[in-house]
Amino acid sequence: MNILEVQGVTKTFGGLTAVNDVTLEVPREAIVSIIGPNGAGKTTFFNLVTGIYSPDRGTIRLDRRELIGLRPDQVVSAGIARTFQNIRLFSTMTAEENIMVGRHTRLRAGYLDAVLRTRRFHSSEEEAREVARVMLDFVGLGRWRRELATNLPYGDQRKLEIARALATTPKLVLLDEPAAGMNPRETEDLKALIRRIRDELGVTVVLIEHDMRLVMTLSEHITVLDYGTKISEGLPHQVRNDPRVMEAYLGRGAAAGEYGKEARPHA
Amino acid sequence: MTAVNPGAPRRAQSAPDRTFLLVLIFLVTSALLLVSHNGDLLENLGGLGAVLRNPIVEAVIVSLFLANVLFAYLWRAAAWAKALVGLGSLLLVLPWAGQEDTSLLDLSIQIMIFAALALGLNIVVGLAGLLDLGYVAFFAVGAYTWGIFASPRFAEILRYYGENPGGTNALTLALGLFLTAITAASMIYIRRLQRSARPTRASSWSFGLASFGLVAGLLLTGRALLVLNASRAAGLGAGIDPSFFWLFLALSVLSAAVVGVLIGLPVLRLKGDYLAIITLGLGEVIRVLANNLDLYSAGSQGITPIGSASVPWFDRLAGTLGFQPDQYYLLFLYVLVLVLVAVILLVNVRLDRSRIGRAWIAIRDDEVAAQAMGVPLVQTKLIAFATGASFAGAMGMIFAAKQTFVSPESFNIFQSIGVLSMVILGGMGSFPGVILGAAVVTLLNLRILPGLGEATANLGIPQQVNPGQLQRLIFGVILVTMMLLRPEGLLPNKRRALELHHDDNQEDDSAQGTGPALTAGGGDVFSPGYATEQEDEHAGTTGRGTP
Amino acid sequence: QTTIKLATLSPLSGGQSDLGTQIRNGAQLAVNEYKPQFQRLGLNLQLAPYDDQADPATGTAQARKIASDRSILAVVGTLNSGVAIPSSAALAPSRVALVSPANTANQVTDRGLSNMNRIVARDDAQGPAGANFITGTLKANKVYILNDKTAYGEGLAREVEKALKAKNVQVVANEGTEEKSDFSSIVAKIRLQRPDAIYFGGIYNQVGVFIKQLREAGITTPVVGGDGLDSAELVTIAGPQGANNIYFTTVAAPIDALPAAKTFAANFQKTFNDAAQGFGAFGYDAAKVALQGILNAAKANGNKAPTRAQVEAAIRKGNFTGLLSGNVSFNSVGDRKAATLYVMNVQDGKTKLAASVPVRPAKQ
Amino acid sequence: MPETQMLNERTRAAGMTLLELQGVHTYYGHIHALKGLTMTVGEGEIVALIGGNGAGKTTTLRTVSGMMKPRVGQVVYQGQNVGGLPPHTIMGRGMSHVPEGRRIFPQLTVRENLEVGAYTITDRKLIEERVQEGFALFPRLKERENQLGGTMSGGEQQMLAIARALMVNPKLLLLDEPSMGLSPLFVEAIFDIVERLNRERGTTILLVEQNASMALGVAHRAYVLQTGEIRLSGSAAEIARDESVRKAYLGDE
Amino acid sequence: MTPLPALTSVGTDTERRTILDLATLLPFVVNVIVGGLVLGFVYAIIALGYTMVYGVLQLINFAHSEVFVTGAVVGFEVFRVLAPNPINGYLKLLIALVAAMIVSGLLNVLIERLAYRPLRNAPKLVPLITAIGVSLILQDVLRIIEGFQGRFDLTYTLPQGFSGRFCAAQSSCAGLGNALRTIGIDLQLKDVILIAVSLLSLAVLNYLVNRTRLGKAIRAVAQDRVTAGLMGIDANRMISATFLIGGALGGISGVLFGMKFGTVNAYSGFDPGIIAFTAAVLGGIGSIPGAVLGGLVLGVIQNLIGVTNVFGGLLGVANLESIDASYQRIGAFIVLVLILIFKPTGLLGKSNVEKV
Ligand SMILES: Nc1ncnc2c1ncn2[C@@H]1O[C@H](COP(=O)(O)OP(=O)(O)OP(=O)(O)O)[C@@H](O)[C@H]1O
Ligand SMILES: Nc1ncnc2c1ncn2[C@@H]1O[C@H](COP(=O)(O)OP(=O)(O)OP(=O)(O)O)[C@@H](O)[C@H]1O
Ligand SMILES: CC(C)C[C@H](N)C(=O)O
Ligand SMILES: [Mg+2]
Ligand SMILES: [Mg+2]
Repeated sequence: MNILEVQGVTKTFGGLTAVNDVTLEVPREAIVSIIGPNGAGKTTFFNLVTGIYSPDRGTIRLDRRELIGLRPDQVVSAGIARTFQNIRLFSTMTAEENIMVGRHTRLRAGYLDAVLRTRRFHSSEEEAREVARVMLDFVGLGRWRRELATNLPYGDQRKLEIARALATTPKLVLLDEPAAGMNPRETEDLKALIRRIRDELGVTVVLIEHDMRLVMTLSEHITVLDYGTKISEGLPHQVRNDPRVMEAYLGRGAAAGEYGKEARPHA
Repeated sequence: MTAVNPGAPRRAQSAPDRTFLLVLIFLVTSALLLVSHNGDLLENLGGLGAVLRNPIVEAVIVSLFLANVLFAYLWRAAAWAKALVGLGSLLLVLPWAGQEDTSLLDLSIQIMIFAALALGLNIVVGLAGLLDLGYVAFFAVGAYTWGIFASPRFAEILRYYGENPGGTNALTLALGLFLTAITAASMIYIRRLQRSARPTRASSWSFGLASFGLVAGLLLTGRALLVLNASRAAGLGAGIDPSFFWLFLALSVLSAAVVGVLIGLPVLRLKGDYLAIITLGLGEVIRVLANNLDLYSAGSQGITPIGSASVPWFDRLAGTLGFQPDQYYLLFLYVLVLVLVAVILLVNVRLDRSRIGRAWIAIRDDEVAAQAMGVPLVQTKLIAFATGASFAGAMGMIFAAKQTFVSPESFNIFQSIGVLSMVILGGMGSFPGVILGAAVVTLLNLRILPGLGEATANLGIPQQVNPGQLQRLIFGVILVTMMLLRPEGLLPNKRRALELHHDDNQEDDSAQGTGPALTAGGGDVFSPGYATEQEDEHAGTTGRGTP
Repeated sequence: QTTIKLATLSPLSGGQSDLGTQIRNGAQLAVNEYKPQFQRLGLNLQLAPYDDQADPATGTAQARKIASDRSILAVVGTLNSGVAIPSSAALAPSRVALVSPANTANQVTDRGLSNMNRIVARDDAQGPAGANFITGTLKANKVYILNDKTAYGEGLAREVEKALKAKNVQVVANEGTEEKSDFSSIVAKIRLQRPDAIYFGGIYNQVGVFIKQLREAGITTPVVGGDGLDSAELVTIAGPQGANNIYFTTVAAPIDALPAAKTFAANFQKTFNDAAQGFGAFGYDAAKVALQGILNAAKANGNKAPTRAQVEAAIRKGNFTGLLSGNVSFNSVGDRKAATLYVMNVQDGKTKLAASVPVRPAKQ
Repeated sequence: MPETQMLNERTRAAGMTLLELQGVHTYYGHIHALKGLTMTVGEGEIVALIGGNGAGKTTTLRTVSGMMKPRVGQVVYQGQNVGGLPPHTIMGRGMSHVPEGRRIFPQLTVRENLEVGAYTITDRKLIEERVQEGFALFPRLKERENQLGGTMSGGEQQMLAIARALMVNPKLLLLDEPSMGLSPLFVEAIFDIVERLNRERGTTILLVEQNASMALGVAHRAYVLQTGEIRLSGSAAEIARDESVRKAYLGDE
Repeated sequence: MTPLPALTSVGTDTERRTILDLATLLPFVVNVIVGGLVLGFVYAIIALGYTMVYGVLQLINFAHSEVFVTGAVVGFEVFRVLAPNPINGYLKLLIALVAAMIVSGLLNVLIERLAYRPLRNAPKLVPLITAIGVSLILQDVLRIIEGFQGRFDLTYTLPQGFSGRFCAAQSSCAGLGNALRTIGIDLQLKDVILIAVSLLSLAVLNYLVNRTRLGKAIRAVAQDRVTAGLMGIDANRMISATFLIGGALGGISGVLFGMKFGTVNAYSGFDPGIIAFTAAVLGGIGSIPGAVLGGLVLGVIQNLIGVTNVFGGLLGVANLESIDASYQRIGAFIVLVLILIFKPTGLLGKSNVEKV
């Protein structure tokens, strides 16, 4: 059964059609990828799903529930969390607090609870901190707990964003270029992390990536966008060998099939 | 190249214990305060008396005395000493001196009113990062809520409606109530529906329509109540019974919060300084309305006299303590405002260290990310706005009771700007900081600067450069120098100070001026956090632990 | 030797500090003058000036400070009715008498406080006086009223409106404006409606600008106002073209018309290096009333420093003479029993006395 | 650790040093990011700087371009200590920096971004020429000439950042992860460009890359950075062969 | 609900009819609108000073109102000193404008150096407070300087004819003047001068910001100071340049303000300052044409609200009758709210291009 069903969404900016009639189905507990050249509309697609933009046309359903018209925070409540291509952490908060914010929609303690320090407040505060601890450990950032988010190195900030997204207890998490700024070694760790997100947390993952080694070895399904339009989709090896994809996106190295090691010995 | 170890952490040595010093200073300043405000004693002191009576000396003594509380908060000292000095200063010495010199009570009340206002604005500006330049509007709402009812104004209004019933009768009341009930119910119903299903255009429209109905219903009800009670006007010469004070305290909190929401709803979608100028404008709107709606607010003439609560047992207590009957109500307001400030501080601290506090700071840091993490923007901002407003509402009521007079003049935008400067001067996001900021600015404006003028009045200084006439200039110089010397504020929020002092050897990395001023870049001050098991919620009064 | 003090409460800083300083200085002169007399009683008389910044809250705070200084026996002040109302209330419990040199709003004394007195006419006298002048001398049938939306200006304008309506004069508008510079829409309305006279309840620095713009637009309709226009500055601000056809009611006779005022003016100039204006003279008079009151009370108290309550009573009951503006005595609520209102006329930049009107408060 | 002095032939041909860091310590407040860094970049060289997350690569580039002031140590550029000078003075001397996170001017159009990149050039004709060169390198930029920088996609912004840095035809180009966010096709293109710049214009390049294998592919020499200190240095080939490097940064199991 | 007490009445029915007559009403309306436009130009030029500084530092330069009053004071002194001098009135105006531009411009640069630059890395609201502080200081300094000469309210003495009608009956362009007057446009010469000076400054400014290298550099600094540094731009110099330009505009607007309204004093800056900043926001803060449009819109709206009661009276709508000049200011704010609700970034503000 599909957890996310997107039907024919289109988004234009002025004269530019950034996403054009894209249909996408994501099976529950899958890891699927969206790839495509720069400016193909991948990030815009995420923005449509998470309610940051509203599509000109089309429908987006999460577990049968229509998402269009919901505000981003309502989309989070509905069960979708995301990370950003350009890291957007809360810079004046510590790593732990960043994650606790992610817990916002899931905590039941309200205004009065906070003022009166009710039992519910304490338990939900406890819960938030516990989730933060678990999530930091889960992504391997335990030692940064009390550090301000801005002070973390780039790669760790990416992981912190993932942890923050997971703290919302999503059904589906959208990762926008999670491996950017990581070296191959770290990318390997990330790959394992993403697998664990799915396997241990049971969260469905949709990711955008340009790192083909990651994409090809991790994804169960790949969708390729170009100029806003879906030009190909299928299993990794199908997509990899699709001439349109090769031409538009992968380039010469593609045939070799060695996506992590494009290094050519120089003359 | 130098061989210094660049890594040596600049760690503050743990502060020495100053219990003795604290108590000593407390005793000395208390004695000074008591002496300098005892007219009879001063008479007998001759030259010393004259010195102590000098307005500047007097202002300094008062400031030093109030600094006790600050020292008790700041210094490392035995808990008993802190408690003694904090409570002793505020509950014992100050009222005692106030018995001789009512102006001390007035001053203290005014300081605490501003402290509460600053705490409220701190939530809006310091925590949620929304620049509000019309904060005084909520203060006005509170002041008029009580002012109208606790003064002859109320009778005038009733009389007016008695003379102009315009077809209103009991049926109107029934109709009004019916309309109110039915529209309120349908609004709740639609909200429910919207929660489960996605809102359609029709549902939004009907919600809007229903809200109009609700307003109409409330107006009808209100009008009918006024008309039907018009005959009681005669008995209400001095306003409603003072025992309604407590009810109205709640009402003024509520009405300020409601006004906060009403003002906030349309404008909180705006960013940064768009919000600043709109709030400034709406603050003016409230003032101008107060100036124009003569029937309700007496317009520019102002409402007077406004009553205060009457609490017989308190009056008896004050009487046995030697207070004059005309001081009872000030003493009462003093104690009340002290309690209220404590409560407000507590609410502040608790909200700050909660889910909502975190959401505010998240919004301040990055709206888009906050929303994408599930923080509802408008709702969260509204809560900040309404919370800040409600504090102002309560204080407005106290202000009205203290002044016994309210007029629109007291609510101009200079007041808003003043409160903002208290927040920033004290240290945005830091609760003890903004209280200190309020105290400093209020002392400056009510004591020190006028004192300068009074003390130098007869020295033959040319009028143009007489300090008494240069209050703006002096205040301006103080503002600028304080900010240049301590941009993080007098008692900065801890982490904020840390951040600022990093910059010694680092180019500014914070100014990516893409977005609105408040949210883009460097981020302002914050005090997020989580509820730690032992929080120093009583920081302002008896705080333990040095920061 | 006991020190006793007379306080002044007026704006010494901010936009209205010029007027407030005049009051302070006037009172200073009176104190200087009476010092020897008090000396003889073994009392050391001093002036204690307080600054209210023309702001009600500051004024109240200062009033409470005044109340706490037991050596202060009476207060001269304030300038603004909006400040006088709460300040006098704050001083009332301590029985500190105020003698106001400027506050004309009805509410100032209508509250019946025992400590609040004024030596100027009430707005419900000043208003009708202005109205009478408009109908009587100017023969206007259609009047445009403006006010500055302050307690003073709006209150006065309302009195004028009432009086005019009672005479069946058509009042086109009673319009408030806080604007200080731009009057173009009001001028346009006036041009459209062609009133015979304009009344402006406000203070010279605003009204002057209005008049200037009015005249520049080619409208020569007479402009009438109250004591707020009583400043030498009015003529300068209105400019040569504007300083025409202006009338205002005021409580002080023109200084050069009174022999006593001449020495006062000279004294003032000498002491403060500044020309005396109306409010300087008012401040002087008010201080004299207060000081004479204190003297009377002291005498009744066996030549010892009197209590505040005694001073309060003495001021309310006394007859005070030797003032620039004539003799003063107060009615039961502190209004001056017989005041004279002067109607001044500005023509070609010169201010001349046009008429004088005796007025009395409704209560005697 | 011993300073490896082995340079490959092309570097030796280039001769003198263009940039030299001597015992540089840089701090973010209390965070000690560079701990006595010493390294050189010879004229005409491509030097790669590799290292894990938070190793201090970005900080090194920032220290060179003046965005950060070294608390201790010297940054010698063209024989002069530029450590502590503000960026605009340093950049005026023929240096360009493609910063981490791209830092496009969001409210300027693509073309304006490029023109601002050429701020130190006053010759309008020359500016126009360079703009056209940029467009030739990245045709997508030409397509979007009038789009606001802030609305470009991540990869498009990266192209813009590179093109912007090339506007002044720098002597020394600091590249901070130029391939980040680019599609595989463009990653190759970028490395091509790096090589060509070096070959055809003699541009000296200090390259920070996560994609270490590719970086080592184009570089002559490389430094390996770990927690603010140089761990290894040597010719690119040497480094690429080093067992620990392969394990740690190239993802070899 | 209770009607607000109606204060206005337009009198007898016959009178009402005469006024309702198109020939009377049309010139009135035209005049009110044109008056609003003239007013709007003053606001516009002040607003530009705010918008420039806001654009680079995201700072509401509260001291701008005093910078502009300083310009007005300089203008006053120039006109006063030159009053007996028989030179051409336009030359006097030019001298006044240039002097005011220089003084205000340098003052603004000085303020930036002393009160804002040291706070570059502080939270955004800190310089806001120093700005308020500087504003207070300048108010008193101006008052002291003028006070020593016994002045507080400074009344402009304009050259001959400036206050007269534009194209008065006896002048060579009387035909034009009469034609304008028939449709209700009754301008004073100084109004026309004001419009001309405003348009000219606008054109120059627009060229400077959009067409020159300096302008581009300023905009780059505005968006990202650090990266601008990487492009070789000295951010501090650009910020100084911005304050210089903003201050010079303040100087111009000060002289125009003094000319138009006739009187200034040390405290005159605050109100127009607030309205002008509102205009800048209304037009879309940071946008130069926006500031101008905002100023004009506010000017016209203020004037129209100022005459609402007349129409209320004519139409017999009691509630409108009580909307008089005291609502002018807040009317502008309410319009601002309404516009911003539909266009959250102001009339000409670029919609926020934040891409995530
Ligand atoms: N707000 C906007 N206004 C105008 N154009 C936009 C906007 N947002 C995106 N675009 C354009 O839409 C296209 C798709 O952008 P998008 O960010 O979705 O690309 P992407 O597939 O994520 O690319 P990359 O891999 O480079 O991140 C791009 O050409 C971009 O310039
Ligand atoms: N703005 C900052 N404030 C505080 N600390 C910082 C800042 N930027 C970097 N750091 C710290 O400095 C150290 C070096 O960071 P730097 O960004 O130079 O690493 P990097 O090698 O570029 O890493 P990455 O591969 O993640 O980009 C890290 O420990 C990081 O936490
Ligand atoms: C300054 C004066 C015009 C004061 C005025 N008469 C008042 O009562 O406020
Ligand atoms: Mg993208
Ligand atoms: Mg880096």
